[in-house]
Amino acid sequence: MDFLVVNFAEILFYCLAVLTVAGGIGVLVFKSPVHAALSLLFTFVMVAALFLLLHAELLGAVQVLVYGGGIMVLFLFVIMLVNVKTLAPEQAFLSRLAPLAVVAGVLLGVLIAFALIFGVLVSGHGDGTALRTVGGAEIGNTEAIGAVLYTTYLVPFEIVSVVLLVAMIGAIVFGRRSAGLEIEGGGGES
Amino acid sequence: MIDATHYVVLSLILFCLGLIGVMVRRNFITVLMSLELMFNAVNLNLIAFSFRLSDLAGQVLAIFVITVAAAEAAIGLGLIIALVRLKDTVALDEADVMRG
Amino acid sequence: MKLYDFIWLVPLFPLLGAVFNGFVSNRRGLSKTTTQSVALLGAGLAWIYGWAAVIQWFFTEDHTRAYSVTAFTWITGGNLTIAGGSTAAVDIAASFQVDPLSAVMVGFVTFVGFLIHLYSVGYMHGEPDRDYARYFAYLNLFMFAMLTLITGSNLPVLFVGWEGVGLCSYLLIGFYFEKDWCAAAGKKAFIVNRIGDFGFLLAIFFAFYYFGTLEFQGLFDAMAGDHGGHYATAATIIGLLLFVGAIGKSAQIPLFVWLPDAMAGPTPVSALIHAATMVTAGVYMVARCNYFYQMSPTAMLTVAVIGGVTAVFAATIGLVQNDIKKVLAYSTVSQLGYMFLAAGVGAYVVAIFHVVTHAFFKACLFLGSGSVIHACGGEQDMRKMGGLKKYMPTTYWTFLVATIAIAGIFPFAGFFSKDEILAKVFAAGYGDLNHHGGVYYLLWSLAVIGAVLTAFYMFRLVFMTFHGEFRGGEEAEHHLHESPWTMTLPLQILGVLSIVGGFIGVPGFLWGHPEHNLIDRFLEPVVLHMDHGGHAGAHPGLGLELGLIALSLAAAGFGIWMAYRFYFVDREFVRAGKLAERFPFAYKLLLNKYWIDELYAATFVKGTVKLADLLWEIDARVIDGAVNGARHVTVGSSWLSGIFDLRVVDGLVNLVGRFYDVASLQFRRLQVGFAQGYAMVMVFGAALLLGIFFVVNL
Amino acid sequence: MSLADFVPFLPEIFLGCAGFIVLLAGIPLGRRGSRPVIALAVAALAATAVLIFLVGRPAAGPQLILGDMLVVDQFAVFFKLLVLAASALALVMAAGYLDRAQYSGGEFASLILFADLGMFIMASGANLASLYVGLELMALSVYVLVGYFKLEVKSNEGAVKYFVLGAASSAILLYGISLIYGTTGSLDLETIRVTLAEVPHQNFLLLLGIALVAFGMLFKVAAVPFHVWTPDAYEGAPTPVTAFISVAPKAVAFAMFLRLFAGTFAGEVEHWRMLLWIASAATMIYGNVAALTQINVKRMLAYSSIAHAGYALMGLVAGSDAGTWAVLMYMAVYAFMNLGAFGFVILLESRGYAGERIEDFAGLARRHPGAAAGMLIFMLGLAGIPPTAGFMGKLYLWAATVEAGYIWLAVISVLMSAVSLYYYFRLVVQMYLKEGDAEDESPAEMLSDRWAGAAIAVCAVMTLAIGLWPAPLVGWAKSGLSALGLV
Repeated sequence: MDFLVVNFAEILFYCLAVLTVAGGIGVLVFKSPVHAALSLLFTFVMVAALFLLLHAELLGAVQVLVYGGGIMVLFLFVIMLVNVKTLAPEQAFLSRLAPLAVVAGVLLGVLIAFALIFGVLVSGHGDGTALRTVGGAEIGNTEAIGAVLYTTYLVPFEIVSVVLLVAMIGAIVFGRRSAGLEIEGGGGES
Repeated sequence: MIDATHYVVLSLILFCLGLIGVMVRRNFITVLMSLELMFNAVNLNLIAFSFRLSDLAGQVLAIFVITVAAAEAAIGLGLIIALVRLKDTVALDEADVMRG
Repeated sequence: MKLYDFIWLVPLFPLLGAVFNGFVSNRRGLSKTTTQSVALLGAGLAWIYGWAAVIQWFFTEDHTRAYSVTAFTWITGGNLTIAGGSTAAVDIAASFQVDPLSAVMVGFVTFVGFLIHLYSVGYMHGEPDRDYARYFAYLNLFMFAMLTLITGSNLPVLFVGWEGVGLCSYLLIGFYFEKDWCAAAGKKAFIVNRIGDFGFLLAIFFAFYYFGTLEFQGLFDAMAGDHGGHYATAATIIGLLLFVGAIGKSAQIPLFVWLPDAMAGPTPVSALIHAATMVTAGVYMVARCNYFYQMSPTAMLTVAVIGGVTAVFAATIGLVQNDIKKVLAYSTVSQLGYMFLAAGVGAYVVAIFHVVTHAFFKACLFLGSGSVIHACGGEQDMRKMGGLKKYMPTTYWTFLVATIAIAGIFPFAGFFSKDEILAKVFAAGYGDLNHHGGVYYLLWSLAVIGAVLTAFYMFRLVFMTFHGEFRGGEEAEHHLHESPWTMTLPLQILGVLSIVGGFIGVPGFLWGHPEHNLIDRFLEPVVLHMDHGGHAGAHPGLGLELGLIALSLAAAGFGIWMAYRFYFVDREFVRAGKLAERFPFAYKLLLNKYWIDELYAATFVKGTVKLADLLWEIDARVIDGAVNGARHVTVGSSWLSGIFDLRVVDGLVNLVGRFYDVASLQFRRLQVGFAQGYAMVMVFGAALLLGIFFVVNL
Repeated sequence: MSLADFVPFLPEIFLGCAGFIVLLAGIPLGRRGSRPVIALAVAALAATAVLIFLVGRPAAGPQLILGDMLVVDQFAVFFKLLVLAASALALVMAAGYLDRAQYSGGEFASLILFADLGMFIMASGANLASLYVGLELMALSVYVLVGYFKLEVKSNEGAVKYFVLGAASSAILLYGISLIYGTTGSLDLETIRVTLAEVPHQNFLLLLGIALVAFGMLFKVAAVPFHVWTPDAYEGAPTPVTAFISVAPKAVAFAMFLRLFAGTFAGEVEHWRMLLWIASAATMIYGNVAALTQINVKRMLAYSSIAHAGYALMGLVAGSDAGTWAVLMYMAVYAFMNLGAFGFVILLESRGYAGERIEDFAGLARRHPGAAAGMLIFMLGLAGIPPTAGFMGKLYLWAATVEAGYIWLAVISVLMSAVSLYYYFRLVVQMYLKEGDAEDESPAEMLSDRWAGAAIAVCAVMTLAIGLWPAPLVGWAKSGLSALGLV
C-alpha cells in the first residue's frame, strides 16, 4: 500500500492520461456522432481532473461547466436538430483520404515528438501556492485569477466578450430563416 | 514526481488525435469535436507550464482559449445548420463545388 | 529662359493629348475634328518644343556633360549596402536630360512621330468616332512613353518608358479585333517581351549593387574613372543582361518572333512603333549604356554576333514573303541587326546614325505600303498587286526613293549609314578588336551578303507592287486611287529625308577632313573611350576604304540586278516558279511555310506551261550558273531560317507556355475541393517544412 | 493601470461601441436598403481615424499601455489606418451589392467593424494573449462574413472550408504559443525577446514553437502550403467580402508576423529564415503558376493574392529594416490595387448574375472605356509595371532582398512576376482585344453604382499616385520602424 500512497500522484496521472487518450480515440472511431459526443464529454472530464492535479481549480471547474455543460449540450442539440438520418451510424463515416490523413497526422506528431525529446522546457519548481496567492496572501486560485484577469488581462478579456458577441451574431445570421430569400440550387427542408 | 514533460507528451497525443480527427471524419459535427480536442490539448500544455512556472498567465490564456473555443463551436454549429438547409447533409466532403 | 530646363514638357504634351482623347473624347464620342486637333497638337507641341529646346541647348551648353533636370523625387528608400561594403542612398529622381544622344533622338522621334500622326488622320478616317479617339489616345500615349524613354536620365525612368512603349504596342497591335490571331500573337508578344524585361530589371539591380547609382552620368563617370578594370565583371554581367532586354524589344534572335505578327496593327502603327521608334529603343539603350560594353569584350562580341546573324537571317526570310508588310517587318528585323552589329564593334555613333536614317526610309516604306493597302482595299498580298505605278505616282516615287535608300545606293541616306557600318566592322577585323579579329571578319562578310539580300528583296517588293500589270482583278482596279494629301505629304517629306538625311554623316576622312562627319563628332562625348587591345588605332588606308565602298555598292547593285531579272524582266515570275520546281524538297517546305510557289504554280505557271518550259530550257543552259547558284543558296538558307523560325523558336515559346499550363493544372490538382483534403495538404506541408527546418537547424 | 492608460485605447473602445450601435441601428434602418446603415458605419470608421489622430498616436516613442497588453506606436497606427481605409472602401463597394442580393446591411457592417477591432488588437498587441484574442475576433467575424450569403451554396461552402481549416490552424498557432510559453516562461513579447537573447544553446522545443507560430501566421497571410483555403473562400464569399478579406486581414496578419518575427524572435532569425525563404519562394511560384489557367476572375485574383503574400514574405526573409518597411509599403500598395480590382468584379454583371468569368470582360474597352482603363491600371499595378504603385512596392522588396544577400529569392520573384503578367494580361486582352459575344447572349454590363464607382476611383487614383509619388508613403512606412525597436 505504501507504493500506492507514495506514488499516488503518478498513478492518478497515468490512469487519467490513459482514459483521456481512450476518450480521444473514441471521438475518432465511434460511428455515431452521439457516441462520439459522449466520448468527447468523457475526455473533457478527464482533462478537468488533470487540471485539478495541476492546481488549476478554477480551470477544472470551468472545463466541466463550459465544455461539459455548455458546448456539449450545444453539440447534442444540433445533432438532434439537423436530421434524424445523421443519427444513424453512417455507412462511410471516414473521409476518402483517411489512411493518408492518419499518416500525415502521425508524421507531424513524430516531428513534434522529436522536438520534445531534444527540447528543453523552462526551468521551474512547480509551486502551487503561487497560483493561489494575491498580493502576498494565499486566498485561492479563483481569486488569484480574478485579480489578474480584471487588471493585467483586462484588454483581452473585454475583447473576448466581443468575440462572444460576434459568435452570437454569427449563429443568428446562419440560423435565422429569412423571409423573402429563396434557396438557390434546391434541397433542404426549409 | 510527474513533471511537465509528461503532460506535454499527453497533450501531444491528444493534439494529434484531434488533428487526425479533423482530417478523417466525414461528419462536420465530429470534425468540430475533433477541433475541441485540439484546443483541449493546448490547454493542458498551458496549465502544465503554468504550474511548473508558478505563473498565472498560462491559466488566464487557457480561460480565453476555452471561451474562444466555445464561440467557435457556436459559429461552426451555425454553419452546420446552414449547410443542412442548403444541401441536406452534414458530410464535409460533399461541400466540394469549388475546386481546382 | 532656358527652354531645356523644362525638357520634361516634351513627353508631357502628348500625355495630355492622350488623357483628353482617352477620357473625354472617347467617352463622349467627340467629333473626329476635335480628336485629331488635340492629338496633332500634343504631338506637334512636343515636336516644336523639343526642337527649340534642343537647339537652344546646342548653342548654350557644354556638350560633353549631360544637362540633367529633376522634375521631382520619385523613389526614396534609405541606405542600402552595395558591393564593396559601402552604402548608397536609394534616391531616384524622375529626372530628364539633354545630351547629344537624347538631342538626336528627340529631334527625329518628335518629327517622325508628328508626321505619322498627320498620316493617321487620313488613314484612320474610316473608323467610328470612338475608335478614332481611342487610336489617337494610344498613339499619343506611345509618344509620351517613347519620349520619356529617350529623355530619361536614369535607368528606372528609361524603364518606365520601356514598359510604356511595350504596353502601347500591345494595345495598338490588337486595335483591330481579330479573335483567332490575338490569342496566339498576344501570348507570343507577352512571353517574349517579358523575358527581355526580366533581363533589364536584373541589370538595374546589378547596376545599383555595383555602382550605387542609376544615373547615366554617374555610371559613366564611375566607368570612366575605373582604370584598373575593377568593374570588368560587373560590366559584363550588366551589359549582357541589358542586352537581353534589348533583344526582346528590338526583335533580335531568338526573340524576334513577335515582330512579324505585330504587323496586324494599323499600318501607321507599324511605321511608327514597329519600325521607326520603339524597336530601336534597344539600340538606343545599348548606345546609352555603351560604357558597360566598352569595358567588356565578351558583351561586345555577343552584341555583334547576334546583330550580324540576325541581319542575314531575317533578310533570307524576307526573300520569299508575299505579304507586303511582312517583307518590311523582316527587313526591319534585319536592319536592327545591322545596328547591333555596329554597336558590337564599338561604333555606337554609327548605330544611332543608322537608327536615324532607318527611321526616315523605313517609316516612308511603311507609310507607302499603308498607302498601297489603302488603295487596294485592305489587300496586303503583293501577288494581287502590280502596276500601281500609274495609279499612285507619288506613293511610287517616294517608295522607290526609300527603297534605293535602304538598298544603300549613293548618295541616298541608307548608303552612308550602312556603308559606315560595314566599314567599321571591317575595321574591327582589320584592327583585331579585342583579339577577336577573325570573328569580326566573318561578321563583315555576313553583312555584305545581307546587303545583297536587302537590295534583292526590297526591289522584288517594288517590282511586284508597282510594275507589271495589275493582278487584283478589274473590280479592285476601279478603286485604285492616290491617297489624300495628309497621307502623301508625310511620304514626300520622308522621301526627301531619305535622300538627304545621310549627309549628316558623310565620312569626311575620305578627303582628309574627319571633322566633316557631323553626327560622329556631335555624338562623340557620349561614348566612353577605351583601349581595346589588338592594334586599336589601325585604320584601313584610304584606298581600302574606297574599295570597301565600291564593294558595298556592287553588292547592292548585284541584288537589284537579280531582282530585276526575276521580277521585272520576267513579268510572270515564271523563272522563280520553275526554280521552285527544280528543288522539290525546298519547294515542299516553302509550300507549307510561305505558299509562294504553290500559288505561282496555280495562278501564273499553269496557263503558260509551254512558254515556261521553253524559257526554263534556255535559262538553265544559257544563263550563267552564278545566278542559279546564288538563288539556290538563298532558297536553301531561307528554308533553314524558316525551319528555325517555325520549329525552334516557336517551339521554345510554345514549350514555355505548355510547361506553365501543365504545371498550373498539376498545381491546381492540389485543390481537391473538400476541406479535409485541404487539411491534409496543410499537414503534409507543415510536416515537410518542419522536417526541413529541423534538419537545417541540427 | 490608471484611467489615463485608457486614453490611447479610446479608438478601440469607440470602434467596439460603434459596432454595437450599427448592429442595433441596422434593424430600423435596414428597411430602406443597406445604404443608410453602411453610411453610418463608414462615418464611424472615419471618426475612429480622427480619434487615432487625436489620441491614438504615440506621444514620444512606443508606449505600453493597459498592463503591457498593447503598445501604441507608429507601426500600429500605420496598419490601423490602412485597415480603416480598406474597410471603408469595401463597405462602400458592398452597399449596392447587398441591395441587389437583398441581404441586410446591419449585421454585415457591424461584423466588419468588429473584425476591424480585432485587427486593431492584432496590430498593436504586445502580449501573446492579446494578439491571440484579437486574431480570433477577426477570424470569427470573417468566417461569418464569408458565409454571409447563406442561401448560396458557394458562400456557405467557402465559409465551411475556411472555418474548419482556420480553426485547425489557430489550434496549431496556439500549440506554438503554448510551447513558447513553456520554453521562455512568459507571454509578454518584450520579456520573451529578452529571454531569447540570453538563451545560449538552441532549443528544439522553442524552435518548434516558433515554427508552429509561423505556420499559424502563414495560414493567415495565405502562404503555401497553408494557402489551400484561399481560392475557395475568396471565390465563395460575397465579392465585397472577398475584397475586404484579401486586403485587411492579410495586412494585419503581416503586421503581427512582423511584430513577432522581426521583433520578438529577431534573435533567432538565423533559425527561422530558411523556413520563410522556402515558404516565400513556394508561395510565389505556386500562386502565380496556378493562376495561369483560371477562368474565374475571383479565383484568379485569389491565386494572385497568394502570390502577393509570397512577395511580401521576401521582406521578412530579408530580416532587415529595409525589408520591414518594404512590407509595410507593399501592404498599403497592394490594398488599393486589389480592392480596385475586386471593385470591378463587384460592378460587372452578366445576364443578371455576377460577372465572374474572364469572358465577361470581353470587349469591355469598347462599351465601357473608363472602366477598362481603370481595370488596366489595377492589372498593371498587380503585375508590377511602372509607373503604378505595384512597381514601387516590388522595387523596395527586391532592393531589401538583394541587399540582404538573397539574390535567388529576388530572381525567383522577378521571374514569377514576369509570369504573372501573363494572367493579368489575359484580362487586358479580353477587355481590349476581344469582342463580347453579341449574338447569342447579352454581354456583361457594368452596373452604374455611384458608391462603388467612387470607391474604385479612389483606389485607381491611389494606385497611380503612390506609383508616381511614393515618397510620403515611404516616409510614413519608415516611421513605423521605431516600433520594432521596442520589441
